[in-house]
Amino acid sequence: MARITAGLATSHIPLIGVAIDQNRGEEDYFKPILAAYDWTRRWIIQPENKPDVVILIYNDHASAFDMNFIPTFAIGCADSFEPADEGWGRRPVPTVKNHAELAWHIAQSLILDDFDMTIINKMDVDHGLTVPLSAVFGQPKEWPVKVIPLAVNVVTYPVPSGNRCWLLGEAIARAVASFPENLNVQIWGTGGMSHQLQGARAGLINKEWDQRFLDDMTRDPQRLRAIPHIEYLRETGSEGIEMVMWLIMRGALSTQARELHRAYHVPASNTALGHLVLENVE
Amino acid sequence: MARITAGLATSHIPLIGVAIDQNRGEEDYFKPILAAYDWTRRWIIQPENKPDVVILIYNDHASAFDMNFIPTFAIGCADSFEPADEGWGRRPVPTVKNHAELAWHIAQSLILDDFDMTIINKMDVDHGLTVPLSAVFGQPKEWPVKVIPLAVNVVTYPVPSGNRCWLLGEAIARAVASFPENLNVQIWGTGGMSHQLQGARAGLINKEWDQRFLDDMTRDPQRLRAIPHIEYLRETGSEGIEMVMWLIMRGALSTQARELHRAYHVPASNTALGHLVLENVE
Amino acid sequence: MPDRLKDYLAAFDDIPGTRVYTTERARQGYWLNQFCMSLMKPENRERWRADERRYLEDWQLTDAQKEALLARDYNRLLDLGGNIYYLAKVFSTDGLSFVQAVSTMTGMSVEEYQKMMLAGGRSPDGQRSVKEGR
Amino acid sequence: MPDRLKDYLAAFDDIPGTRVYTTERARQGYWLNQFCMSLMKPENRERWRADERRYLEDWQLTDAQKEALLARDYNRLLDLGGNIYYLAKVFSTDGLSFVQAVSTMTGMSVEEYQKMMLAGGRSPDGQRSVKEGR
Ligand SMILES: [Fe+3]
Ligand SMILES: [Fe+3]
Repeated sequence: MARITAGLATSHIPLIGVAIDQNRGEEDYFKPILAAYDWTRRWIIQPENKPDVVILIYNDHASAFDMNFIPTFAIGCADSFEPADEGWGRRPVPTVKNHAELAWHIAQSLILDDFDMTIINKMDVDHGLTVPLSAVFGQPKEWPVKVIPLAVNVVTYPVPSGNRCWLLGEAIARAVASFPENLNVQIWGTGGMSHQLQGARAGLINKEWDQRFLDDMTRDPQRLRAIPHIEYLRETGSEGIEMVMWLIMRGALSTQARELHRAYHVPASNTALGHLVLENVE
Repeated sequence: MARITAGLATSHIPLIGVAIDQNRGEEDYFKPILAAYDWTRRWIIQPENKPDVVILIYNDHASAFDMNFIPTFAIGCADSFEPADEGWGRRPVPTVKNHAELAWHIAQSLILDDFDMTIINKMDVDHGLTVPLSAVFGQPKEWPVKVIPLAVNVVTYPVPSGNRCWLLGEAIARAVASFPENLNVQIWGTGGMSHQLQGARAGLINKEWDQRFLDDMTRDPQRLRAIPHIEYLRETGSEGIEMVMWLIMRGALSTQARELHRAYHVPASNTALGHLVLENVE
Repeated sequence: MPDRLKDYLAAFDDIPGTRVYTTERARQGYWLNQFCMSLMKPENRERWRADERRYLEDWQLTDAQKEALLARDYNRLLDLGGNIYYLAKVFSTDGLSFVQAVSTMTGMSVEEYQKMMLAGGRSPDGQRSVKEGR
Repeated sequence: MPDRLKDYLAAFDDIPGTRVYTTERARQGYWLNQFCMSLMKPENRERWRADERRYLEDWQLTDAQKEALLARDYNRLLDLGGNIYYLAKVFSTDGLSFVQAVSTMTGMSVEEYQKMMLAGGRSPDGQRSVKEGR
């Protein structure tokens, strides 16, 4: 039986990719950024922790999808996905290999559970998906895990509610639990934390709000699922809304999930870098 | 305020389009097929009945969407849509004009209501959408109504459950009721009834089952929303599943909706033609 | 809960003479169906008509899929992951109607099939379930 | 119920210095954002770099959108329906980072903006609500 053993949350700031791709990790600016992942890098390669598959919740930043086609929840079921060209060439990272069998299984289960999924069989994946992989796995020749991309619209409003995201996470957990193959599965929620990339208010960082969100991922997750969009927008900047994707991850874990690791650092580019690793205590 | 005044259900058999496009309505084969719509054609042009907008629930038959991209529920928000080339050139019918303001309003409302819609800003529309328009409006130079296309995946399994479709209809009704402009809105559910287009069992027609379905659209609609996919498949042929789209229409009407017109004819091509007009009694 | 999807899918195999287009078939027939989609463009239809075998070389199809396409063996194409709405691009390009193409899958002649439809279609009796024989 | 969507959207206008990318903006900026998407292809970036004005002729943009693009006036582009992730294709093509491009919208120099970020970013105090002044 496949089991979700852990949840991971992380910002997916493009600059982290730049630091890694250009081997600039030793620069003063980048040191604390990459240090946020030191614990996780060591932890995840332990045989008892290493996932076979990561269900990677992210958003497309106008790369695979344009204004002609805006799916609320899209699940990638192709065998593999290439890194997108976001305007400066493709990131020099490996092709992302899917566990297509599990991806299709999850897609089917979610639709039977009344989630109105869009199934995608061809797309490129952008920094939202590849930066978290780089932060955790560095620069391998091949990604050491299979990755199921699950893209959420957090760009065009209305985006899905935090509660809908949480419920999707619960349904993903049911889907994984019903997959017969023995697999260690992790679910990653990416994006956030505080950031605003536009207008006169750009650069907003709300450390206090972010910290409470990190706390409540284990202390009071039920509070988080009820946060309305307007609160993310007011408190964490217009792009802080990405944190609803963390709730998909959190909804897929048990009530008693336990914090194994936490990091928080300002700034990484325009953003507050937040990172959490949660053990799925069953 | 916009109001849903009526619901219409009809098969969307390509051959009906052929009969109309090629002016073959006087042939013996086609006479009873087009006669099914005689009452409706007269009824719908009465000023008190004529809709400003039709929300047209249909499925794409591998025209706008291919295997790379399978949305469960997609709503067309572009200003207009061209008839698709399904392999024999575009149908000679007018461009479909949207009521984009209402379409975007419905899309937003549905997402706030936890439907995981895909918004589409560019697509061609195939016989699933254009044949019902031709059956009801004939061959005008311009369609006399605005049309909001709402495409449902009924091709790749699992398709959405009948109950999910019904709930979507309820949410559409709420969305329309909250639109400030004074509009007469109809909702059309298309596809069905009995047909199987493949394999040794092709040509299956279950008149009894179809008739009971038509009856229960007003007599016992709650029964219909619980019909599992396997029942459609066993009883009405593999393509009879399209009838879940009728349930979106039915879910958008009040409990007391009243039958104004019914037609049922076998055969039209491989299919049992079913047609209903329901008044939305509020 | 664990077996709901399995049960959902298993029931499909109990329907006589029917292939439900499951995601398993969708995976198997991915390139076959994408090939069919290409025939929606007039220029591709031209190329296909001019030299079918050559046109097929551009597509990652199995030999079985290629042979079945050339033979217009629609039952076989369904077995190989084809979906009828995609395959419709092939028979539409051939100028065949749905009735003409569909009849070829039934073991009946077009005339026999049309006669059956005019007489009310195929009865569902005995066609609902292999296991239950109803 | 009738006013839920209206209330949902109205609250967005109360956030200082922020344009939430609503469907209204998405409609207004449709061609602007689709233009931006075209710069994901290297050959289009070449054409754009070679002659920006000429490249813009291919797109159904308003004059205001064209001028704002040529001037790299990102605040104005946001007002005209642009979305930052789409506009990013423009500043990425220019070789600008997110920090460099974003700082141009704040009325600060890149250096001032970077200094603010290094000091912990912009405080949310007074930046949450125009109406409530908090
Ligand atoms: Fe992001
Ligand atoms: Fe159909």
